[in-house]
Amino acid sequence: MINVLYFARLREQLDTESEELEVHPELKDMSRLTQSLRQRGGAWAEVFAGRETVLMAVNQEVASGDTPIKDGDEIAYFPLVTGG
Amino acid sequence: MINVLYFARLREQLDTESEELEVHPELKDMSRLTQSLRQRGGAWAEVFAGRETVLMAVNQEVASGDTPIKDGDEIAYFPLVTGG
Amino acid sequence: MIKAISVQTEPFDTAAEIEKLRADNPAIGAIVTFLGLTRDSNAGQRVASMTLEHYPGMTEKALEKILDEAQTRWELQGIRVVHRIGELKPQDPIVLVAVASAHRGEAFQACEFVIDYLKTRAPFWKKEQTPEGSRWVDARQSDNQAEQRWRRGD
Amino acid sequence: MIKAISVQTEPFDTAAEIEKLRADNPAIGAIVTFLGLTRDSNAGQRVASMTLEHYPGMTEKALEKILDEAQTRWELQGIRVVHRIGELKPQDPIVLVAVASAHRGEAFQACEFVIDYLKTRAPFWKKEQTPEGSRWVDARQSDNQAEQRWRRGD
Repeated sequence: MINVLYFARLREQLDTESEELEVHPELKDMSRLTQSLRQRGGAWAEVFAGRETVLMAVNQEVASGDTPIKDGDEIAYFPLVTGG
Repeated sequence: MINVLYFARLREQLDTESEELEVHPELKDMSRLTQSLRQRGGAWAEVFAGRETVLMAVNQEVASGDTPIKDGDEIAYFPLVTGG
Repeated sequence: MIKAISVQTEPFDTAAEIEKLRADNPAIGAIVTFLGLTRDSNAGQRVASMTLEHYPGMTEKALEKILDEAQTRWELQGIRVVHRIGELKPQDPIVLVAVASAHRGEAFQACEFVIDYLKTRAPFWKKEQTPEGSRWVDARQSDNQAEQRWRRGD
Repeated sequence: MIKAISVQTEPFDTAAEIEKLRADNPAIGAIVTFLGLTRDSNAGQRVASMTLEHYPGMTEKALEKILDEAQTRWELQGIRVVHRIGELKPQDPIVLVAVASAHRGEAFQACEFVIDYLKTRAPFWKKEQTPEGSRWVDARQSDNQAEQRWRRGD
């Protein structure tokens, strides 16, 4: 299982704070996971359409499309940061 | 009369904190005044020999050799500043 | 070098943070602090209040990395970062970055570096409450440019 | 813009100075402060204490000019400068420069500008007491270079 977290605007748009997902062999990296989320359609298709920057983290480190995913990982999706 | 002030290292070297001087026609600008001080000899010749930077002010504004002197002026000589 | 990071809902005490940084270290000649405050308007609209969300765990890691990077770039005696989360009103302090070093040049540069990186790399998000409803604050192009000044060949 | 200059023998209260700068101004988004402290060594020698002399009257005028120049260069909400004179011990605060503005870039630049100019243009002189007697501190070439960064075509 992997735990997927959504923050800020994304959390509201997807109406989801977190979810647990099974690790399939097809979800071997972040770009595959993002693709599968986009395929859910509706708000998911919209958020992951690539119009707005969506940042990703794996185990609390910034990740990119080719960052691999393994069982037990904590994944996060979030918009550009605006703190400080 | 003009009031001449000496600060910091200069004050100690010249053993003078301030003095009042008559305004002569010959002391028309700061370079003339400096020259006359140097001609006193001893520590005065040393301080105003030009080996170390001596800054000058007329009426509390930074001055240069050609800054004119008039009756009632407050003149100051001091080393490079080291505050902050 | 002493590093301290705090992410908290409670207000912080700027003077106390500076004191902790100075504490008993006579090698410190300069302390530069950046204090970020909530303004009452943004992008031309009145802001009544603001809510700050963050990613617990990742925030601390991201800040730690930024401080480590500052430490490799400059000779520093200490850095303290405090960032508030939750609801904030105009004039409330949001963030404090305090940097101590022997000389001022390093302290100024490291302090500005830390806040520039924090603004673009630490997972905090602001939501503003305005008379026309609430809105998520957009990332600023100027913050991106500020960060890029510090980029090296890597 | 609010300007405040103080040259004093008494210690100052950094937090109180920041409070006075913030006071009731919700347009302020950034406050950058520089705090200069007495170190216990200089140029490789132990410093037991330090005496700060200045030129009363000219000091205030020189600081006023520096603040005016900062105000013409950046959009600021306020600047406060406090400089101590008399005898100081290691770890004692010597000088505080606090600058407020809407955004951080201006506040950082103006704060560094003010301290760089103060170091080369305000008539203060330091005399250090060391185990080998007292000595007047020499002006630093690095302070001169720091000042020159800000020079314009004029």
